[in-house]
Amino acid sequence: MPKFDIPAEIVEQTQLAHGIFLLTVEAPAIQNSANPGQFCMLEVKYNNSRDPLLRRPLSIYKTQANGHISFLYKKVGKGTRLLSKRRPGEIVRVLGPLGQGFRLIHDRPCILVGGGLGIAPLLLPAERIKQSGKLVILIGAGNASEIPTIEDFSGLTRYFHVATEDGSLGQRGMVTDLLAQTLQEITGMAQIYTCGPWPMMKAVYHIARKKNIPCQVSLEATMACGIGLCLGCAVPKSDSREFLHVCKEGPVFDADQVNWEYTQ
Amino acid sequence: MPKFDIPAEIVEQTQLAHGIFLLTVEAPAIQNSANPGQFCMLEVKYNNSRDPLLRRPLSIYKTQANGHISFLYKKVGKGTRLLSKRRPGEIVRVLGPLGQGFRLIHDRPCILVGGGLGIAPLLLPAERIKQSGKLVILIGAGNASEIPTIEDFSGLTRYFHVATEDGSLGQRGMVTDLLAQTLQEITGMAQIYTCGPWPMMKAVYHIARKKNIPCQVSLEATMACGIGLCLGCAVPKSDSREFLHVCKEGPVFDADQVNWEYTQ
Amino acid sequence: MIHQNDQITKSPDLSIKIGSLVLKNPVLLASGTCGYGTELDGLLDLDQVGGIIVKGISIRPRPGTPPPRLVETPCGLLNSIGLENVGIESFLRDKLPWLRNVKTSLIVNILGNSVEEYSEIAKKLDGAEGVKAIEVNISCPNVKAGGIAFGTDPEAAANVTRAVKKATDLPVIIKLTPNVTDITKVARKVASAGADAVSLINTLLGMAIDIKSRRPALANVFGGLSGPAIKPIALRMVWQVVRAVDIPVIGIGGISTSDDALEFLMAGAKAVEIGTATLIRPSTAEDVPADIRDYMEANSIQNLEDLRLPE
Amino acid sequence: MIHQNDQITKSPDLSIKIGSLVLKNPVLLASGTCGYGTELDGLLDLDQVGGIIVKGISIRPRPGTPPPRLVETPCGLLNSIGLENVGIESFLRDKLPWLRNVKTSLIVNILGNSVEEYSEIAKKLDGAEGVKAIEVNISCPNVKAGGIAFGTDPEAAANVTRAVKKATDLPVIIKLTPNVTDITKVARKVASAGADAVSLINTLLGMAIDIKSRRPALANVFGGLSGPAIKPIALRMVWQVVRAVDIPVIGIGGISTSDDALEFLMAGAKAVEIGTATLIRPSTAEDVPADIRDYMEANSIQNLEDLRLPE
Ligand SMILES: Cc1cc2nc3c(=O)[nH]c(=O)nc-3n(C[C@H](O)[C@H](O)[C@H](O)COP(=O)(O)OP(=O)(O)OC[C@H]3O[C@@H](n4cnc5c(N)ncnc54)[C@H](O)[C@@H]3O)c2cc1C
Ligand SMILES: Cc1cc2nc3c(=O)[nH]c(=O)nc-3n(C[C@H](O)[C@H](O)[C@H](O)COP(=O)(O)OP(=O)(O)OC[C@H]3O[C@@H](n4cnc5c(N)ncnc54)[C@H](O)[C@@H]3O)c2cc1C
Ligand SMILES: Cc1cc2nc3c(=O)[nH]c(=O)nc-3n(C[C@H](O)[C@H](O)[C@H](O)COP(=O)(O)O)c2cc1C
Ligand SMILES: Cc1cc2nc3c(=O)[nH]c(=O)nc-3n(C[C@H](O)[C@H](O)[C@H](O)COP(=O)(O)O)c2cc1C
Ligand code: FES
Ligand code: FES
Repeated sequence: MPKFDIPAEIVEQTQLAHGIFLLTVEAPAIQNSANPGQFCMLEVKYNNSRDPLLRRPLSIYKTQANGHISFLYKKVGKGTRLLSKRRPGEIVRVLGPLGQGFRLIHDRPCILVGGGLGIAPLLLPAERIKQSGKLVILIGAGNASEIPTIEDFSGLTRYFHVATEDGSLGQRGMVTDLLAQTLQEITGMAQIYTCGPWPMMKAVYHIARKKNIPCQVSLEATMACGIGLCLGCAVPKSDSREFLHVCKEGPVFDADQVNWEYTQ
Repeated sequence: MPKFDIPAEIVEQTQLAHGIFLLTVEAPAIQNSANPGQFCMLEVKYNNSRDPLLRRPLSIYKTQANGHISFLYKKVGKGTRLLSKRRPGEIVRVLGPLGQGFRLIHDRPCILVGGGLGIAPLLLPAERIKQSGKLVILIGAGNASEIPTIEDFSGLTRYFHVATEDGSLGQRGMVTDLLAQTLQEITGMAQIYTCGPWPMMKAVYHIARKKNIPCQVSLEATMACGIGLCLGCAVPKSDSREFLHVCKEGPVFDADQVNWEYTQ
Repeated sequence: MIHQNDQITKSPDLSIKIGSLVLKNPVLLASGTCGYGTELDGLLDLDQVGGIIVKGISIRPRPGTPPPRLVETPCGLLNSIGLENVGIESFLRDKLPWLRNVKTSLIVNILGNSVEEYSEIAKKLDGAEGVKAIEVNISCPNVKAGGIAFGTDPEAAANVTRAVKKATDLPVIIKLTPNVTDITKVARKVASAGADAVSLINTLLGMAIDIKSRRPALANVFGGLSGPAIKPIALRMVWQVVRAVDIPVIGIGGISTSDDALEFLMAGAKAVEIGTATLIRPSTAEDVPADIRDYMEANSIQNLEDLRLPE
Repeated sequence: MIHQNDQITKSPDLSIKIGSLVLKNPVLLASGTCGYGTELDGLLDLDQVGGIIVKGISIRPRPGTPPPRLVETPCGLLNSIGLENVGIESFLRDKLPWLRNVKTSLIVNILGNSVEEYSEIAKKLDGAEGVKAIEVNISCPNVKAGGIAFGTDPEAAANVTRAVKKATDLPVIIKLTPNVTDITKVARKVASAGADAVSLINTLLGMAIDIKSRRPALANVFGGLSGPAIKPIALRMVWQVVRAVDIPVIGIGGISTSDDALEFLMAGAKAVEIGTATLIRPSTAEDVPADIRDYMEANSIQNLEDLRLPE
């Protein structure tokens, strides 16, 4: 699979909600070969400074035929703070598309389960699945302001549900409540795709396993290279003392492969 | 002498010529207590990056009664490049006013000799001397574009002369030629103030010494703190194995104090 | 007065004891980066600082090394000041009186090229009013041993420790060099030789080349590396030494924020020193203890010891 | 053909020889930061690189340490990968064939927990087509000596060197650890034990604490520090070792640009390795030799040796 390391011009940088940004860059080569669930490594250092040293991984949120790709990200630390200061016209180096995305299954209902900004890698698969079959989208968050882009999702399917912990949007509660409800209504085979905080994905996986529904998860890990050079992005496997490498074999894995009990 | 470490708002950042910038910030406390020949330490790192680590020393070029101070600087490396990217409205941390400036002598003709951007610390003394006595200003540079602000100086005195090595402005030649010519015309006592590249200042000092004219020089040295904490900004003394400290005892020294023969 | 609520949150206690030395908070100014205190006047309220450790003092004044003495490196600073200082006589006469008026603990950093020199300076400081402790820089060359630094030889380090302890009743902090294979060996030796505490790390030996002038960037070729770049190495060594000795450990190396300081306190350091950061932002040593206090309040931590990570 | 001008500027010669190993240019990919080469396909033209040193190989596959394995530090990277690798058998079977097709010199980095393990891997590589040299990572724990790294004990380092030299006719590069008091001691020992070259530095031992989770940031507590932060230390050690041994020295540590590489070449290194920089910008090892060539042309320097500073 081709990868590109491109000095990409910023075409849009919008703060959507407190600390949540949408960044759009012009990177036709990456846009052209991106698959749903893939990510990029973005240079966040400013000019010729060497701190922060590493690039930051961000999922490809949206692509447009004109060569634009967008990232939906949250300002959590030094790197994303610096990134959020960059303005249209400026250049950021973007390496991508990276990793193994979602393996889309078309012969059964697909359920996308996103938690908070875990929705970022789910828009592209949602758009693809929409064209081919039955799509359920379930989104959860602490409150409505954490998911400022749900309108990108809500139009894709009739089966769209939101849960917030404070009830500020949709049902009050967890996205896993929505999943349990949904699964009660689905009789035949289904397929789950999920991304969000580790405890949420773990809970989704447990629900899925009980019902014997295959589940693909998009994982996060600290990364240095994003392309399999450093072996830094390890996550324990379920069936051995070995490790999965999020940037190369992932970020999307069959949830069965992952040792969900591991905490540092 | 009071010093202040101020988050100062940028009010102007203008590129005057290729690689030469005028930066104006709002720093009333510093403006209020600045003496001619003093300098500031400016934070050049961007946001919460720690590279570049150190602040950069820049002479106070201009002050305005409204609390503005201006720096005239050249983009030579990493730090000044980053500084040149900063825009009005942004904040830079400025520590100043620092060091011992020129000791202005009012009872004799004063000759200011500036080489290239070495003119930066000379505008304030020129303005002060102008009010009290006879002022000669001699400026040298490789070519005209290296000294884009000479109009700030040219109106201060009738005795204003420029030399450029390529003849693009004023007399073709060195500023030391101008100095030699000027000294032939001056009969009584005089006082020289100079700033520029080391070889130029050394030549100025040698001319001055031959004529027994006191000479104050503004020196540069790599600095970490700018306030006498680290002892890093050493320059060898003429009369002992000891060192002058540019940030504390200088940057302005009587040229006699300096060991002009020292090169690393 | 009646306490209506037993759960009244007490303000965190930031004071610490290192032997007989009591510090109002655990944040000290590191030697060589705070001059003799006066230079910071107006930019840092010394009264808010846990202590000040003045520039290393030798028996006679030292002019230091020729310039260039400084090079900036990625997130670091290389220096070869050559231990320039006014000497013990001038220190006692010209610098100490001003420092006596500051309401913080004064610690004097000392250096020598022989055990005798260390001992002699310590004796002169013993009676000096206002001096609360001695920090011994053992990164200096041992002239009698061919110039190898005292601090890289556990035996030599122990000898210096014993000599200084004998020469003074003041608390003695031995400042360790990181340029060794196993810093716990030196730490153990100086601890059993009677050190009241150890502080670490001093700078790491480094160099830079100026590719334009095609010369080493420092006139002295080698210099000491400090600043954020060295923090991971410093923290590792502090972690190791805390687990190797029973005396208090003072952490030093690349600390610029309370987050950095908290890492060292969590590793088990009793106190920390701020070096290069003061050069860049003079108020750092005032901001860090204030921010540590905020952190402790926010996390309901009452005592500094409770910051230390469980084993 | 008649030369009209004797002064025709020849293109600078970037090729170098390290024992019998000839490299087209002095810029190598450092072990552990370039995978097994394939991962860089399309992002770096391996044919333009002086050589590739693949991830350290052990006798059996190693799963490595649990996550977190990485922490970013100021201008640095801490890693504890735990020497995860596919093992020598899988390397020869699955990775080597692809690497044979690359037009650059392949160097295999090896590691072991005993002298015998090193020797065994070296034997297996001796006949392997396409392998041009062996780089020996001696920063590994010597299990028989209680886990102290081979590289911190000059005698143990020499033993490994002798064993590997005996096991293979390939040029042997010993990769030194910086976590020692005097790196020249180890360098001298391995040189007299027959090493064809030394490369340095491996990572510096460091750590970080996550103050939010109140735990060491690496699951393994300690990790190796690399990146621009360590360059001044690496350069100092290279400078020292160049002046201590007669065999070629390969410089490693924080090199991200041709300016960085030139510092090492000016210090006397014959070649350099690019580590962490490749993780951040995969094309670095292609850009650096091109920029070195430009520098040499601009400064009329014909041979790499002429870059070395005069003593
Ligand atoms: C494959 C992948 C896709 C991602 N997609 C998105 C996305 O679309 N939108 C979004 O907001 N975030 C996404 N993340 C998380 C994002 O990478 C981190 O929030 C970001 O790196 C934080 O950097 P920082 O400098 O602001 O934070 P700091 O905490 O200052 O970062 C310090 C170091 O930790 C790493 N780090 C911190 N948080 C994470 C994390 N959650 N995952 C991995 N590394 C982390 C950083 O990369 C950096 O190396 C993704 C992560 C991965 C691995
Ligand atoms: C008292 C004083 C006043 C000065 N006033 C002015 C001024 O008004 N206008 C102006 O253009 N320049 C002035 N300079 C020089 C200016 O400080 C340097 O050009 C600037 O620091 C270069 O930083 P850099 O990061 O762009 O260059 P780099 O070469 O990347 O800097 C690397 C390091 O070297 C130091 N350094 C580089 N050049 C010099 C130099 N000439 N003097 C001291 N340190 C240097 C930097 O501060 C930094 O620590 C002054 C210097 C001093 C000491
Ligand atoms: C310019 C400078 C001068 C120093 N002088 C001394 C000194 O005289 N004695 C000493 O023990 N340490 C000296 N040090 C070392 C510091 O006290 C401190 O141990 C080291 O810089 C690491 O801390 P930092 O990273 O916070 O700077 C000096 C450091 C610097 C940067
Ligand atoms: C993620 C990572 C993995 C590494 N793995 C190895 C290894 O397997 N064998 C080895 O000899 N060195 C290994 N190293 C050390 C590098 O080869 C190099 O010596 C070190 O990182 C310093 O160079 P740098 O600053 O350019 O990265 C590794 C370094 C990193 C960052
Ligand atoms: S981040 Fe380097 S291998 Fe995955
Ligand atoms: S720059 Fe620190 S003493 Fe002058």
